[in-house]
Amino acid sequence: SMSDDDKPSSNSGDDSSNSDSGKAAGPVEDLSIGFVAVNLNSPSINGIKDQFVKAAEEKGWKVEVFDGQGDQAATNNAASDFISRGVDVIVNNSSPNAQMTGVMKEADAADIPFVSIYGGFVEGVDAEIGTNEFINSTLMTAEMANRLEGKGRVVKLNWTVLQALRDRDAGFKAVMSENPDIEVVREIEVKVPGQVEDSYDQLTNLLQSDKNIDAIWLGWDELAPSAVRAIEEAGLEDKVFAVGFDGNSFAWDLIREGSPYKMEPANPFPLMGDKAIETIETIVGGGTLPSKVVYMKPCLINEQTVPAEGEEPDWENCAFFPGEV
Amino acid sequence: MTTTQNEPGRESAARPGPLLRVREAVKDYPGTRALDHMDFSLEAGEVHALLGENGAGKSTLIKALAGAIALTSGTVEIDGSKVEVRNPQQAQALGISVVHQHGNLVPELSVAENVLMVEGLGRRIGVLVDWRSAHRRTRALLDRIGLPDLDPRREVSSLGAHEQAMVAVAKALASNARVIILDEPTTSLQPAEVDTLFSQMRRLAEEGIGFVFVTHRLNEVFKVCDRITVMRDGGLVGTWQAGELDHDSLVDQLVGAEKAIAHEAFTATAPPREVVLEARGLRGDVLRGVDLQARAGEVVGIASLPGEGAGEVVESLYGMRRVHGEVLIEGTPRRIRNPQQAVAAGMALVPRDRLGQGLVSDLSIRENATLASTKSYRTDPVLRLMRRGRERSEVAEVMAQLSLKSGGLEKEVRTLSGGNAQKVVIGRWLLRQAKVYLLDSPTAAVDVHTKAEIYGLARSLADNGAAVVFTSTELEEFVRVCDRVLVLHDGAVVGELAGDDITVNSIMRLSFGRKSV
Amino acid sequence: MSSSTAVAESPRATGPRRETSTSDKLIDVVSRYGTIASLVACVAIFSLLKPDVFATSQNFFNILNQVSILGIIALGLTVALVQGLFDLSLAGMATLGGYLACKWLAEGTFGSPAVAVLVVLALALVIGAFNGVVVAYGGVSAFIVTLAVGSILTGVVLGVSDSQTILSGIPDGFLIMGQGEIGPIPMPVVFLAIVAVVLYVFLEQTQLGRHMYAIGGNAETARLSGIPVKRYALIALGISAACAALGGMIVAANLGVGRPQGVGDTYLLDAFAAAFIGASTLRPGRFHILGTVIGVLLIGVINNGLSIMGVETFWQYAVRGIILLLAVFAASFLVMRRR
Amino acid sequence: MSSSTAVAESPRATGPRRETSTSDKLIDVVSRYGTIASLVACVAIFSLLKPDVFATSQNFFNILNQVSILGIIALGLTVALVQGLFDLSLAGMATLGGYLACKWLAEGTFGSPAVAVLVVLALALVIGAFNGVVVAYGGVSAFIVTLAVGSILTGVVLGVSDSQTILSGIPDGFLIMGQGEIGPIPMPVVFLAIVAVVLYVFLEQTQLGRHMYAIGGNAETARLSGIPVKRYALIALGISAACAALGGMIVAANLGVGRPQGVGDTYLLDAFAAAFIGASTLRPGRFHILGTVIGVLLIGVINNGLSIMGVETFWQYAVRGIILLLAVFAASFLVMRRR
Ligand SMILES: Nc1ncnc2c1ncn2[C@@H]1O[C@H](COP(=O)(O)OP(=O)(O)OP(=O)(O)O)[C@@H](O)[C@H]1O
Ligand SMILES: Nc1ncnc2c1ncn2[C@@H]1O[C@H](COP(=O)(O)OP(=O)(O)OP(=O)(O)O)[C@@H](O)[C@H]1O
Ligand SMILES: [Mg+2]
Ligand SMILES: [Mg+2]
Repeated sequence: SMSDDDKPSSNSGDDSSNSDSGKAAGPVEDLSIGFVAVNLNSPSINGIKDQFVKAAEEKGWKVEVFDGQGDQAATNNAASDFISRGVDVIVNNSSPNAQMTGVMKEADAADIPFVSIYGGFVEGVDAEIGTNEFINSTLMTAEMANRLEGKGRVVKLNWTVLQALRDRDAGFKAVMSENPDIEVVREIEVKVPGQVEDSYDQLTNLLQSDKNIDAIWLGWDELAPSAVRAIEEAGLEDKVFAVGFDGNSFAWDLIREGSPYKMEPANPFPLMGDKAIETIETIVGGGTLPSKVVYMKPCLINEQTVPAEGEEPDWENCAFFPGEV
Repeated sequence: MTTTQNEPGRESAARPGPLLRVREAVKDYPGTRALDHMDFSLEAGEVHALLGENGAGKSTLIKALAGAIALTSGTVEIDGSKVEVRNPQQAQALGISVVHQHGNLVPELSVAENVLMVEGLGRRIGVLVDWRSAHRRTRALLDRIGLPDLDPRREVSSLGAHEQAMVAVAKALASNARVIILDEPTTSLQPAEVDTLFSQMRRLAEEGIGFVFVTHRLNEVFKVCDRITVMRDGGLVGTWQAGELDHDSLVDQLVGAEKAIAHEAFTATAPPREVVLEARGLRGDVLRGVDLQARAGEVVGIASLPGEGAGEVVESLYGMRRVHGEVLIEGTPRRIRNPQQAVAAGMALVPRDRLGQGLVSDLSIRENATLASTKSYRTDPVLRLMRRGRERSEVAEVMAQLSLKSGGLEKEVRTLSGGNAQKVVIGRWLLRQAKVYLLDSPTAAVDVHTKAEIYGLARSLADNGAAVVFTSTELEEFVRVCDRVLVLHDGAVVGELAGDDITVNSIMRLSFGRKSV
Repeated sequence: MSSSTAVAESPRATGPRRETSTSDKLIDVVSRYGTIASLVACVAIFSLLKPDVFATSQNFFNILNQVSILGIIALGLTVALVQGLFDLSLAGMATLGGYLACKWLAEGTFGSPAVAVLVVLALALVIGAFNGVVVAYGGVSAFIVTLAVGSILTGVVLGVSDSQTILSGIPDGFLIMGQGEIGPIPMPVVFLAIVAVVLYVFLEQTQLGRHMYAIGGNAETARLSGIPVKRYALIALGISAACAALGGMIVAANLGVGRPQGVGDTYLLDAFAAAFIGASTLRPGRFHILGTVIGVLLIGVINNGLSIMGVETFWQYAVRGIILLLAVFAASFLVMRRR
Repeated sequence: MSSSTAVAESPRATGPRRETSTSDKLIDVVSRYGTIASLVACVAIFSLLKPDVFATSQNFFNILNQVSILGIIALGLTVALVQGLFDLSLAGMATLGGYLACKWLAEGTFGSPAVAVLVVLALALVIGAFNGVVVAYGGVSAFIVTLAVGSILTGVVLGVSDSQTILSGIPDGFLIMGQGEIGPIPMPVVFLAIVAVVLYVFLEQTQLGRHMYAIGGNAETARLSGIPVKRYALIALGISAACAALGGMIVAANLGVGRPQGVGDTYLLDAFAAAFIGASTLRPGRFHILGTVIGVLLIGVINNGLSIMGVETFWQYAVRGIILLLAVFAASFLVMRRR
């Protein structure tokens, strides 16, 4: 209740300045942190964990990590367990917060702050460090529309079961509704698990019957290699391009190679761990956050901005969107 | 490993030793000693009967010789020198070939593949199977055992039980064995097939092959065997030249001094009562209009050549086979389209294929015995909890009545010998108190003593008011047990025999379709 | 019965049948209790390594809580496996169950959570029985039937939900199923205990259970003994489906959301693993409730222990596989030796 | 296992003129060809609905291409299933195979793609044989062994890769395995054809293959006949693993990425489905190569057809399940009737 600004959509997406704009707090020592992740197999989620653990241990904090290996119920139970063992802070790494409301209640009752990283804001979290996927998608989709010069035929592939992907979907729809000359030929809900193969098969089948496609919009960049391959196989690499989201390095490889996968906003996952530490310090130290939602600014990765192989973008200074700065 | 004792052998010491010799064989199973210092020897060129009651240890000895199980202790010698038979491959390398009591064939494979399983199918172009030569060799072997018309390409599962038995024999003959061991090969064979088998055995024995032959049909022993070894309780009773014993003295050796076998017939002493089972116009893919009646107090035999009706009548009555016609139990027409309805109508089946159809080998004796009457042991129709105490005491009672030999009623049925397993099946229906008993070759693989018990049982079932339908592959049994015999030929009743008219000869003639007896 | 596809896989592996003349009793004990010994060993090792965290009564309930959903699903599956029926529809069934309960309660279709739960369970029984009908009367192998039905269920729940997770409007009366406690015991554990006891009594002490084991052992013998064999496929797959749906509802109640995707898949292979581990325990070669409970606990202890130790994820997979292998090996190796 | 059937069936050889009724013959034909008929029906329906897209030679190769990886994995699995061995490690094996080939080639560990492929295949054979050793000599059920080994492999590849996908540095010589063409025929289809032919000949025309069927039919009989039964578990699971690894490499070559997770899982259940569908075809009750090919095609045609029709995803799941059910039902229902 330190902030009156609880609605993620009302945030403009760039309020994660490098300096802490909230009321400063003194240094905090000897914290014990229960850190839960639903699945650490994902490199970005694992990267957040590594960052967080490293930064926390530098501060002398004790972090216990739990990996649910895909089992949300087990993850929640582990969090509850941390709470009853009396850790000082619970950190949720990338599980949908909406599925952890029970844990939040317990944390609240035990007066333990619940901080989440990339979990999507819901009532009950004390701080959410994330990105505004709706805004990201709006900007990204608008950029795609620019590239199409306002007209063309587009295919969308997404999996709307996940909240972040739903937000991106909403961004896509919002932009499309303003571009009447862009036709959404087909909205494909990919099958998960098996998304990589399914997206490849579905796109191949589609491009086989309809060569007159201009762009492919992907809900996340894991599908990028499939899309590229399907486009190339249909012989449309000079005509069709694809866009996506997230910031996996293999997607940057594709962009760098000049493949039909052209651009994506990359979320600054490596910064989120540090940001979470900072936020925890503020909360535990009795400071106030300007907002319970700390949105991190992504970087636009395209042929011009793509970092060299093995390197990271300049998260602090990159431009998100050419027209933005 | 026990040290080989220097016992005075019956064999002359001049030769290196007998073809095969087992000394001091011991085999322990948890709770059972299946072989107890058993000695046995086999000469080249002889047919040697290995006899004993159910559970005496015959199959166990054979399995040890086949490398299927390992002896706890004891030695095996071939030509006087000690050998190891640790697995079937070693047994084969030593020239030992076995027809086991069960499971000699893979039903999913063709006749040729089964027959040549040990020897190999033969190859061409390096790796590919040479089917043509495989089929040729199989055909030659089938020829020898009197199945010249059997197509080697046919799947074994499509064969009748007797054909399967012969194929198993062909498989044993296929290898270049010096010792051929046949564990109850004749159980499901017809007399003519038994004769073919015997002539082959004699022929090969003359070539110097030694045969070990296990059977419960004592007449076969005197037909084909040179020597006889009798086992009891896992140990040796004695070995004789065939001529030294006659039927009665052999039986005495088999069952021991204390038990006496009744030689009387088991036919009815009182006239039959009301009709319990009536079938009218049974008609199906084999049966061509069979009528049948069985009265309380009566044992009715049904005889035919295999596949010509006897087994099919039993299966039809029990709802295992789709037929047209009417079945009445105690005068009431019953719709019997499946075994469940048959059981509900008061019928009981003792099937020919004991392991495949009669028992659940992984369940205990108790659970097998009460399988058809679980209803009478449950507490109520809703919770249906089983009253184990009552189960235990009633099963114990029935099994005592059947003098079952087992390591306890909670032991898995799998550990029982053939005859004892059969008693469990019969016990199941005693517990159910069925009205009509369909005994389909109930004495197959059963020892002479138990056979008599089963005859007695069939009789007492009838005396207690049940109707008993009986089939067998041993025609003498009809003579001993049945009050009436229906003989079928090509799916139709060709004659009915009663009383003194029931003879092996008359049954045989009728079943070959010769109406005039 | 279903000669159509004889599922040759049985928990009793066809292996060597040799006898060593060592003490039969000892071997018997080791083979029966090998899996349990492994479980005890795991507990001991983790307790030594992390005494303050692992070996606490709280962590005890925590482990139970973590395995309870897997346990409920695996126990239901055990009933199907007793009859040799593989049930792959339980993943879809769990997802459907959890989702529907949330949907109906959020939309007010049913006022009372208890009613909603019962309706979902009834629906699951019907779907499971449908599986059974196709298996028994259609003669299709359970493997493929339940795979197909699982695919249908997955499609149905995605269609019904429009891929939307239900986040709000789920009454507390329902959430209590997953989040409540009775004394120190979390509700999911209570459900697990109830399911375990009920199914134990069912399989071991009732006529129906007896018949199921008979059918699993030799369906033809059971049929010829007058048991209505086909009907039992309906019962077994019905029970399996109902347990899966119950598990799915407890997940939903635990998380407080109705997810339209992926709920059950998490548990599918582990449920089979638990049942197969169980079949190497106490009564080698037979699927049974107590064994499955031990299998579930073994999996739960391994998962909990490894994650408490903070072992890297990839190590968790690897070590988990190794422990499983050792545990079952300990049990089975000696069983094989005995024969 | 099914000696029970043998007795109930009437012997045809000895009985005099017992003509098979025409209805019996018809049922026989329908049950054998039911699945094939369903496949033909699917093709016909999709061709009618989308003649310009579905019924083209391009789409024909497209379907083959799309099923080829599933096909290769399912064919290897078929060999294991012939012996009654469930191989669940193939998911992890496929992932590992694809990943390692990419890694070694990208890092230049092996200069030649052919060498890398062969090394991966050899490694897969070893791992599969290890599965076999534990199954045969340890007496553990294949289900649980391969599940555990699958978990280990999953962990290993995650550890080796640090969860990072490999995209660059993979040589074209390797990519050709997935992207090349011979004439109009895509390379994956060529691999599928080779694997199918080789395994067909292996199972049907060699002594080893026939022994495998003997072991699958009755392992004890096979053992008593002197077949070294245990060794065959190594061979079967080795082949299954090698095919999975080959499939995984073709996936990697096809998309040009070495993914450290989820590659094989996509195919696991479908591979089983294909093999089980196959076991209801032509030779009901047996797993065999031709049947699996038909199963794979059926799955491929359904997936392709539904996707070409632009059917909603949730409908794709549901309709796919229904078609599978109908296809297998058509085959099996009549088999049951006959008995
Ligand atoms: N696997 C086993 N486990 C425990 N006991 C066994 C096992 N196999 C056999 N037995 C026991 O060993 C004894 C000998 O059995 P065996 O099969 O050798 O008898 P048999 O003489 O062949 O009898 P039959 O004439 O009935 O075939 C029996 O008491 C039997 O119960
Ligand atoms: N132990 C028994 N002895 C004699 N008759 C029995 C016995 N058990 C059952 N019956 C009779 O057989 C018929 C059918 O029995 P069955 O075992 O099929 O019953 P069920 O189907 O188990 O019973 P329910 O329909 O109550 O579940 C009934 O008429 C019953 O009375
Ligand atoms: Mg015997
Ligand atoms: Mg009833």
